[in-house]
Amino acid sequence: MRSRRFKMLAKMLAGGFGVMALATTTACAAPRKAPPAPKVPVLAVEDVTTVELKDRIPPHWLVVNDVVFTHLLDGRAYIVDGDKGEYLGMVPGGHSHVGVQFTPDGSHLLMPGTFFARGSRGERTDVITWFALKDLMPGEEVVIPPKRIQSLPLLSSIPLTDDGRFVLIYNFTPEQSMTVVDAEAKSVVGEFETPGCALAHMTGPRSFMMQCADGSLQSGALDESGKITLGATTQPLFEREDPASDKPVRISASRWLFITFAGAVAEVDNASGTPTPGARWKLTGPGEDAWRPGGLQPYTFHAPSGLLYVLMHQGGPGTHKHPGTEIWVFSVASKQRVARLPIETPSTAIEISKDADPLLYTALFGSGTVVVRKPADASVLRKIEGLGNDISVLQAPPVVPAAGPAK
Amino acid sequence: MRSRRFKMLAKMLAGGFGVMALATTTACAAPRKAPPAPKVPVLAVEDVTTVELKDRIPPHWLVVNDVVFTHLLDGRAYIVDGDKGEYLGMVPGGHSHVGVQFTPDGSHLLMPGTFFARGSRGERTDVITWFALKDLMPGEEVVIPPKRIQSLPLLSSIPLTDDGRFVLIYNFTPEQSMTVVDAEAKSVVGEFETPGCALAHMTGPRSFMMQCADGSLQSGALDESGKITLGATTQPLFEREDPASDKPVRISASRWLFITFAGAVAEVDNASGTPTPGARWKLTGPGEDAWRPGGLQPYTFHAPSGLLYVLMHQGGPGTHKHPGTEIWVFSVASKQRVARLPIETPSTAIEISKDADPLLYTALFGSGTVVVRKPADASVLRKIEGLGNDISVLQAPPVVPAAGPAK
Amino acid sequence: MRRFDRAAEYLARSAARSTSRRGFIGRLGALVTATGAATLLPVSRVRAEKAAVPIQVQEEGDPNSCDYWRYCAVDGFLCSCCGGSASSCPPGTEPSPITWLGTCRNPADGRNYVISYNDCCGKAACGRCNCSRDEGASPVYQPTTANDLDWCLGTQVGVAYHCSLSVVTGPAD
Amino acid sequence: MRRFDRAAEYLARSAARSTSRRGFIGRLGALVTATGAATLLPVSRVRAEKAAVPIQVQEEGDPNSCDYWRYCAVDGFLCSCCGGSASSCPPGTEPSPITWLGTCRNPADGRNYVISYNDCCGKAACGRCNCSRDEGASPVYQPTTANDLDWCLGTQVGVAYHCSLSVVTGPAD
Repeated sequence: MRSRRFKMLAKMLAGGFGVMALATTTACAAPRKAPPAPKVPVLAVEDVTTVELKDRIPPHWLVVNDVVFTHLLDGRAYIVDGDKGEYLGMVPGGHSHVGVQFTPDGSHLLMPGTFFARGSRGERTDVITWFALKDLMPGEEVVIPPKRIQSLPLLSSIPLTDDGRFVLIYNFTPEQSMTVVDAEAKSVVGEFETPGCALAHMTGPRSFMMQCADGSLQSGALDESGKITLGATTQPLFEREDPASDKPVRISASRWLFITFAGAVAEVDNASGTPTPGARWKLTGPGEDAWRPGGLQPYTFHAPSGLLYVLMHQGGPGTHKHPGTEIWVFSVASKQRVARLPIETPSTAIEISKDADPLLYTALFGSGTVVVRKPADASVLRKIEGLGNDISVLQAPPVVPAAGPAK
Repeated sequence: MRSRRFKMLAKMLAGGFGVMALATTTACAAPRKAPPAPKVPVLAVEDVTTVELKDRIPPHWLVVNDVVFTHLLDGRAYIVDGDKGEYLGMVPGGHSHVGVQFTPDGSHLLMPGTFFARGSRGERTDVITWFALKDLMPGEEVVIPPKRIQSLPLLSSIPLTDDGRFVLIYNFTPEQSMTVVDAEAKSVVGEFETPGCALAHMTGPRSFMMQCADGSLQSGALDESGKITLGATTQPLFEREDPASDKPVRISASRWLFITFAGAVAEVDNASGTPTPGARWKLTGPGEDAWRPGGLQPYTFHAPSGLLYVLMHQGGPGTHKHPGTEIWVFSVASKQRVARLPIETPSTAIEISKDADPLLYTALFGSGTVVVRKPADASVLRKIEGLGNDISVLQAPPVVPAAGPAK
Repeated sequence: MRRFDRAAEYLARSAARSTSRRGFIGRLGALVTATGAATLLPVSRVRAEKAAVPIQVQEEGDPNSCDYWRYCAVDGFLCSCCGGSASSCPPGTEPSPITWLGTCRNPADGRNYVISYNDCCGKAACGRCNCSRDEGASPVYQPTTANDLDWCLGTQVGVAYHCSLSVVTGPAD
Repeated sequence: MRRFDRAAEYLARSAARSTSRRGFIGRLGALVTATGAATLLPVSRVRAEKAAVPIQVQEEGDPNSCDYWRYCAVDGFLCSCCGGSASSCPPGTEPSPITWLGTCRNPADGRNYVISYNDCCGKAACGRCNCSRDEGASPVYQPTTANDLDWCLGTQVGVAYHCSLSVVTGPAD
């Protein structure tokens, strides 16, 4: 770096800049108070350094996605430390930013992005970029078909297979298809038509479920090369009057909870490769019909405890994006509510860390603030403020087995 | 357009989209009140249209530049109607947006822009894009060397010659140079070194003055092909302790007022091709030393009346960007203040329309609001709100001789 | 891209008032029905049109207000505030040829109309008159009534979303 | 790119208080002098450095506050709030190899120091801890002390401005 510094100075002197530098050295003899007798040592001359993060992401760090609606081409993800309440850094997104995908070892973030040659116009390029957590620098990049869905952020539009081998990108043009990227070879496997069905909810290393317009679920599978074959389809599971949201919750490798706008829950298992509907229950009990889930990320599941956390508000149909004023906690096994926790700030996103001693996070779109809470009672542990414009979804990282040189 | 519509529908039906469209037609038989007996005719089916503006920009329209500091790659200019207080449209800028240049006939806006292949990273491309006022669509584009200065907006970094023939782009890398673009041929003439000196203040169809680091002024001239030759240089006109701002005011074809941070005024004429200092005077009188000009666009000149309008505030050295709390009005001919007008909102930008019956405009950086005022007393005529994030400079268009099909 | 700004509303109001449902419940009479009008998507036939086309004479209300009846299922920046109108795109933008549909009740005649929420495209977001009313809006896997989608598909100018129209395509009944 | 946000301060305070000059006048003792330290521009020699380097033990004040003494001529987002520190760039950004200089008075020892305001570059603006103190800042035609300039020149990562450092390069006297 030192050599570069002198190179730059040489360049400056070669250009017109030297004139100014000289002018500068003699100007500005402004009157100044004589310093008092020094009581402390003179400050040392400092070098400029650049911070590096850890090799692997700890479970209490959080990725906070900012879609920046008024300047949609500058979406980004912030990384914060939930324990310390500190801002750690930023990963640039692109137009209509969704979120990141964590590699299974927690060492890299995959960032799908859309860019235009001239800001918001000109040739469109969609890419997936790998950012090492350690330096947050853009690394390898794969250019994908410029078709990925542009919508409010949906994490199931950009899933990574559990083993980190393939990335699935849901396209909507309005033809529906899925682009598969080989994350190992850093190349596009292909684009596969998925007529009538959207998104990919992973149900195993090589299998997933899609949601279809008629309220049914469609299974899909990748072969070892990443090629997608569509499989069985269920009967329509939901009425159009009360559709399941497009943000279901994964509760085990192959099982997801689909939750309707009104709060009806349907469990579906794709372990066999045929989506198999299981238990159906409701978030609301007698006399609670006025309550509904809502927000951009209305629910999150904590696997170690088996608890589902839901942002609930009072509202009728059409309020599925309204912020929650309470967090309702359910045991998925018993289908019973175990807690009803009013929160002081309405929230549109909820997430919980994936470790055994978790932190609960909430955020309100437009607030720029993530609230870190105690899961037991949703009490506020700390707040992390100044997180951009429009927080959409929060992403707690996978719990990574201790390995490699953690710092 | 009709043919395209059906093409798109055909495409939708060919893809999976048709399935959904069909599903849609039968769903949602929600209960609905029977409509009351109609008292008024049924609303007509509407076509979608696109608004067009005028062929030439009227003197009371205003370009409002928004540099969007927190999302610097999405700078833009808004066009508003000062008479009606209406928002008319938006012209996209790019990274580190400065402003526009009006063609002399008022029919087009030239927009210098900087773009990156991947949002805020990747290959940098600088261009000048022509936008017809009528449709505000990006038209012809000239790619220029990716060197234009990235700074707080300075209109003298992107001047157009008075006849509209050449655009001058000031580069800072930190080598200093000027790119010349032939606006007729839509091509780059060349890049010309300007060591030690910055910006170009036009003083005739083919001449300009630059400001140099030692406080002197440097003349420059373009030949008929646009090639720049540097000419005479003045002695240093300003001390480093109180430099002239980089936002001087043009008061005639060849004369500019250079105004220091403390409010000293120096008139310089470049009619002869040699910058010739003229009168020197001060904005402040006895007992007014606490007052200084300030802001991002601290002064504006109204040629028909010969009046200079200055945003003034109370502050010491280092406050040259502070918002003005009063507008002081000076007769440039007599060098006398003719009015001192307190304003209810501190302002960082001031501009006046160039016609004989002008509107005075002010804006405060960060407010998103342009205030339209009566020049005589700065009283508020109307406000135009919701103008983005960070209004930097306001630009009143040239008065265009009535010609062509005005609408 | 649809703007989601009930949040801002909540920020502006006190949390204590957050249980008020007046504004939302009151609109349920106009519960959106997506009809066969998918074939009626209104695309500009008259690009030579210059001035913003105003609302029709027998209408009531302020098209610069989020409460205007046609906006019952809109979610985005109102083109009326962006140099256009409820049916006219601002200068320099292109209307999306396909879009999503809602049904709103016109208070002036008591009739329900199918409203087409075409996006105006090709420029970064207008940023003015953000209006979010999601009545009848569906998840993105049911696209014809989904307002979370950027509908700037099939335009010449690309998918950058600028603002949203609310165009009368005919009576719903 | 330097952030200009006295305006925001004015917006937040009442206009009536706008004549207060306490904050600005109080800093005049540290009037910036641009010295021959142009040859001392501190560029990272140790990119292997990992944690943010904190302020030195004999200093006082909060580097996350705009009032911190080193910031007397800064104008931008403070890297201290952006994942870095007063002398460390946030992860994923690159310090500018050239920059502008100011001189600030350290209240802990009463000495003046030359401060180098390197930019951290290559990412869109951090947006946190916007701090504008223009003491001694010059117009852009005097670049060595100009803080209106984007100083992300000569970096590998391009001119996108993320945040500003305030690095001690030595005593000014």
